Amino acid sequence: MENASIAVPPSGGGAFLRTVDSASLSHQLPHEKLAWMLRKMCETRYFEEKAEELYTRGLVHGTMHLSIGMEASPIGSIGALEPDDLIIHHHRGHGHTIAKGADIAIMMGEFLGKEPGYCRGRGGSMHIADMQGGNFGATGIVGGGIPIAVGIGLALHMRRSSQVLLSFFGDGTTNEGAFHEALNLASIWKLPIVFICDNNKYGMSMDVHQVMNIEYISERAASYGIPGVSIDGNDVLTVYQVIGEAIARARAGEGPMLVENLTYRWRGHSKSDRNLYRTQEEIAEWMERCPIKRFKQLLVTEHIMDEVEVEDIDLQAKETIDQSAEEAVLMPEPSPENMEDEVYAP
Amino acid sequence: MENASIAVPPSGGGAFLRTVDSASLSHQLPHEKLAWMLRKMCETRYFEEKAEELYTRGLVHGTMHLSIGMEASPIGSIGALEPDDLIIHHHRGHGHTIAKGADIAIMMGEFLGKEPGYCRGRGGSMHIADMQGGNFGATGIVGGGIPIAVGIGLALHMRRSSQVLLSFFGDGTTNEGAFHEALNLASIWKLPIVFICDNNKYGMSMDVHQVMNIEYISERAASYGIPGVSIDGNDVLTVYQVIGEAIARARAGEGPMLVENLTYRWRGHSKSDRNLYRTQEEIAEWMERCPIKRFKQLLVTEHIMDEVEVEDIDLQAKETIDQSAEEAVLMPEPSPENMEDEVYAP
Amino acid sequence: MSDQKTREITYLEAVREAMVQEMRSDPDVFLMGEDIGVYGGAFGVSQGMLDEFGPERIRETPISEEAIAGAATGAAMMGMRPIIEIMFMDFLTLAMDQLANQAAKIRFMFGGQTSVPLVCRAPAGSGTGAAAQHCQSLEAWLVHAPGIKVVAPSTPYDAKGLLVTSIRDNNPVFFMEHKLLYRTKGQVPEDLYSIPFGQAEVKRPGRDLTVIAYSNMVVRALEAAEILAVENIEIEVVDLRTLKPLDEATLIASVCKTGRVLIVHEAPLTGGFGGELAALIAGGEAFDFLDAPIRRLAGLDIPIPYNRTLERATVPQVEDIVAAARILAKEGK
Amino acid sequence: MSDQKTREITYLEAVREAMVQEMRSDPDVFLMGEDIGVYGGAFGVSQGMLDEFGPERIRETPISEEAIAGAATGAAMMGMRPIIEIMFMDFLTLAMDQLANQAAKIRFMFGGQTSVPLVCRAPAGSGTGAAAQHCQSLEAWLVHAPGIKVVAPSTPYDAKGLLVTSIRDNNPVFFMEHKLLYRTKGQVPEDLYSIPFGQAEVKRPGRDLTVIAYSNMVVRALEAAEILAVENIEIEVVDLRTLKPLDEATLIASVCKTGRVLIVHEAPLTGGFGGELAALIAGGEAFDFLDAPIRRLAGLDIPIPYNRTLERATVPQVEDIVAAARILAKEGK
Ligand SMILES: Cc1ncc(C[n+]2csc(CCOP(=O)(O)OP(=O)(O)O)c2C)c(N)n1
Ligand SMILES: Cc1ncc(C[n+]2csc(CCOP(=O)(O)OP(=O)(O)O)c2C)c(N)n1
Ligand SMILES: [Mg+2]
Ligand SMILES: [Mg+2]
Repeated sequence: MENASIAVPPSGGGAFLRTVDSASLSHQLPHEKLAWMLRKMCETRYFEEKAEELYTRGLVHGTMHLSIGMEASPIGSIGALEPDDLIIHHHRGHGHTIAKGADIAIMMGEFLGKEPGYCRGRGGSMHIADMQGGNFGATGIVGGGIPIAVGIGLALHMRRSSQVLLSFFGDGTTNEGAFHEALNLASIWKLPIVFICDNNKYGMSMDVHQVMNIEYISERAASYGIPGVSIDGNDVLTVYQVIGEAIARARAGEGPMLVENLTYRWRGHSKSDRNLYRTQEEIAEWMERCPIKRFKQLLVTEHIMDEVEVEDIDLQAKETIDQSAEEAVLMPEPSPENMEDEVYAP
Repeated sequence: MENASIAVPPSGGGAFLRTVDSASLSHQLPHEKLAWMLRKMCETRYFEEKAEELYTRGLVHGTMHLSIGMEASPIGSIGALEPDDLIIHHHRGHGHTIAKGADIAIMMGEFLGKEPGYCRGRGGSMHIADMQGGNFGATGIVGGGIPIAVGIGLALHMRRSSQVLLSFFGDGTTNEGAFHEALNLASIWKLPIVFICDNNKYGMSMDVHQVMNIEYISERAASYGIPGVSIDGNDVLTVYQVIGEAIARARAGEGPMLVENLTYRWRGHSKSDRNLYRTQEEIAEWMERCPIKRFKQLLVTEHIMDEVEVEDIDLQAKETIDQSAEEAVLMPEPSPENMEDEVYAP
Repeated sequence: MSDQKTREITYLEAVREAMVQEMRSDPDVFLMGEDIGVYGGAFGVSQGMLDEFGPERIRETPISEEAIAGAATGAAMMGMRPIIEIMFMDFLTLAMDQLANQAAKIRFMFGGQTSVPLVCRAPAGSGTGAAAQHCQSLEAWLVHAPGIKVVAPSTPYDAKGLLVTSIRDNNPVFFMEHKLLYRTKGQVPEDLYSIPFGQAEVKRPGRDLTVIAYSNMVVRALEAAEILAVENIEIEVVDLRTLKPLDEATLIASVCKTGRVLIVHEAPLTGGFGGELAALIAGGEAFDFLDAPIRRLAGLDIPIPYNRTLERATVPQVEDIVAAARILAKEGK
Repeated sequence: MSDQKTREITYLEAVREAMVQEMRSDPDVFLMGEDIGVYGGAFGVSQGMLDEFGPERIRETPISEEAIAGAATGAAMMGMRPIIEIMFMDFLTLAMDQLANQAAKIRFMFGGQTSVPLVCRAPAGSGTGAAAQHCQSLEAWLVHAPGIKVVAPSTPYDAKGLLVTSIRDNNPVFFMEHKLLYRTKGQVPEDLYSIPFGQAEVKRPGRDLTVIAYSNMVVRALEAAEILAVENIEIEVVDLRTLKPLDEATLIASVCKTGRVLIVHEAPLTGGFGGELAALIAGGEAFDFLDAPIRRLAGLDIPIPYNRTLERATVPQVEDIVAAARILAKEGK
């Protein structure tokens, strides 16, 4: 099938980089799909800006990891799924959760540690899961979710399901043993999983090229005999297209694939980050490549939407977030009674 | 430098396989080197046959892993080292220990759990180390020695030593996370280590191609940006030559490399193995490729030695083993007094 | 307990039978691990299972303990009931993130949205000359990982019944099998039956002191009891069977009755599960009934040595239990 | 103890100072871990060290805990003295093979041919809203791994002196740093000094009952002592400082003196180090001096929840210690 071509890196430099003509793709997709992508990207952005604000106002006890600037990867990827497909992700997972259809007030409630939150305030930002929505949640252990992904994929496979799982993780994560063991297992069992590396150029502070001797993380796919490809992770339609192909491949029973979405995080790793490991210029440069701005421009340039429609979607997203935050702030706190009874399932 | 060519797999099939003209190489090497290799291979073979015999006679309490049929890999590899270079190996490590110059009686003593044994009877077959001889020993945890190798290499590097370390492990081991993490680390730090995979076609019972989707394990080197190559691991001179090049590379500060020595174990994984996972034909076929027989033939065909000299070396090896075993059987048992005082260094 | 036909089988066969019968009746149950197919597992526990269930459900893996445990966790979240075999308990060190940080915590951390019904089986213990990295008893780590249950049967009957319960339990269960128990024999019903968690069993009643044990140390305690009986010292042997949940009532009742307690385990003394047991006794109602200090007999605080004599000296033997019980029986305030 | 100039610094600074001064005096000492360079470590412990020592000795690593621990083990066998920082104690789960199966055992298993002088530092404990996978206190696992020493200082002074000893020790040492202690302050000598292992310290003498604690719980116990003193309950606070080796003599002496003991730790109760302590007391000479059952106050047997109120309710707070001590002071046979 056509997607197999992804596997073979063209000879010469930039071997693993795949490009997509997003302009023409934008004309092939339904309007509502494009609107959905824009809305989810904006919601993610506003969610995280709101999170920052609440944090600054002292309403948050705990840590958080913001993905501002990286929204195209989760939204483009999850946009390519069918509704009953599944995802599992990681500590920087707000975008994934929103894209998978989480109720944002409930999500915000979890962020604030409230009882009606997705995890009843037990999980917090780093562990939001929405099992009913097919979102197997975030792990705080770097790499810890990838072997779990294998198990989910295995269950799909054993039950002859047509569902597909997306497993998200970061660049730094690919140096964990868990990554290696899991991708190997998924490969030999031909599981319906797409492994998606959100490469935002840094672990916490370590430049990806400081911690590995290769140009693209997708090169590592070769160790498992699966296709690997790297793409512009700030272009939501490129992500949508390439992940879509990988999903089709997985659904057809051809096994997993590794896709590297090249992107960048604008904010520090977490709140304690003083950004000493990178330059302001670099940050500014990447802010120029803002995935939301780019997508808006594309939609307008290609006459898919006019500016009014675009800004309307943006505004609606902002309102959704503001409203959800208001709701969430008012939600009740959990009670510490009988917590020991919650640990084990009956 | 020339060795770098190892890194680049020639295009086409069998991409990672490198061959060596051992016949002509045999004329370039000193006679005593060749004699040493033959002697060490024979000693290894007889050591393990003796080990089996002692086991069968009920003199061994414990487990053992025999490398009969695989002798070319440790002997050829370690033969390419300078005396003060280092090795670290694994559960199937008798050949490595003998090649690194162990006193065979003391080694046999350890196998029998005797006080004068290398580990005072605490370690046994699976944990023989000879620290004074530059042999950092065997771990029983599959993959457990590879991260330790990184630390040894790191110390060499930090001390600007010219020593090199060989880190040995099996095919099945390369599916452990430890392999992945360690090779990546050794690569980014350019450590003076040669990683040697003794690929004997099986883990315990799992065929290497059942547990990974690639043809050669050396392909995995690409994930770490280091050279990888696969060779005929039953030809001691091929091993000697290629590992020698990798050692030179490492000593020159060019970093680690992964070499896969393709070989086969004749015996079961350990004593409980009923050999159900492979055919008698396969075993017979590989017995034809006996590394000792092949080397003897080469030496005679190339007129390096006559048959008398060859068989003399063989006989001496047998005598060494027989004598060592006799000594070892008579060695005193350790006493269980005060074992708790041995755990911590003063 | 089933009143069906029973026959004598080994502990190993009992473990296998529980898996086989559960796999027959529940298609979600499957076994995963290294060399469990044609090889039948390192100790032969799964021998023959590949023939009946095929490679889908007797799922062999590469040597990747972390991924095995993770795969079980993910499959369990999907409603499957994976059993994983970790070849030696020592290799749990490689799977602890998945077991203790993921499987154990996911339910609570996700606010009860899901559960993780997996069983992790592993052979533990010394006595086979396998040395420091193949002989450990790490149950204390698992007991200290909230979210995991820990089971350690000592007889074929208990092994079958408790493994069935483990498989049906909706939580991660660690099922500890002692290597030396594999060949021990006992009467086991042919039919499926289950033994509830949290029920210790008094394997031998006695008057003079209580020995609390589990796994292989129960066997040794019962042998010691025979010897001591000749000397007119009657020890009561309480087999915990499940360490978590723990049947405090039974052990406290026994201690209250005898007034003396000897806790026995193979794992190293320091930080072992015996500490927890001693603390429970010393902190509860039994305290007032104690006629002598609480005694522990456990493995030395050393790695297990290879040499047979050293290995034997490292963990409690029958004669050590006899000796400790003799002294304790005479001790008193 | 040094009688040189002292000044008030934080616990975090004390940890850093010990490393810096040892690195200045011993070229074999180096620090290895994730984000310890320009970032200064997740908690800022190594801030500025890169400037002084450069990237060779402030050696940043990929996110590879198993390899970090292994690299330290190998380097230590070569005679280096690596210190590794594991970013959160929870991530020890990924390094346990290297720590417990390799580093801890190699000396014994190789018959004394080598030793493994490494230090593994890690921040432990809850109180920062970091939830289930970033808040654990896993010292009980390490205490149960023969070959490892375990250190858990509660003050800046102890932190510096014990870290120096840890670095100079010829064995693998786990050095536990509680996140909430990092910003606490205390008088610390400028010069290098060391505190021997195995010496508990009575941080506050008292008549009515003994509280045994370590790490952050010492701070809470001392606060509780102030409150209780007002009610004329005088508690003696014994700070273990090192869990392995353990200063049994000091704690037994204190228990014999007061006749009542409350053991406090943050880790979950079941299988925690408190069990070991209780067992030692209940099995030794102090048994006869006990006027009340041995009490433990510890974390709930649950993963640490995110929400602040729940998190607080999960581990012992000052008021919990006060309440437990109040009851215990009146309990008695
Ligand atoms: C096992 C483990 N090691 C270290 C950490 C601390 N940590 C949290 S996120 C992070 C960086 C992860 O980098 P990457 O995979 O690139 O994801 P990103 O944060 O950039 O999204 C680190 C080191 C952790 N949570 N878990
Ligand atoms: C972590 C771990 N997992 C499993 C085992 C059990 N085991 C011992 S050797 C072995 C096979 C290893 O295969 P390979 O790496 O190819 O080496 P070989 O035995 O073939 O020399 C296995 C599974 C172990 N010792 N350690
Ligand atoms: Mg990143
Ligand atoms: Mg092999």
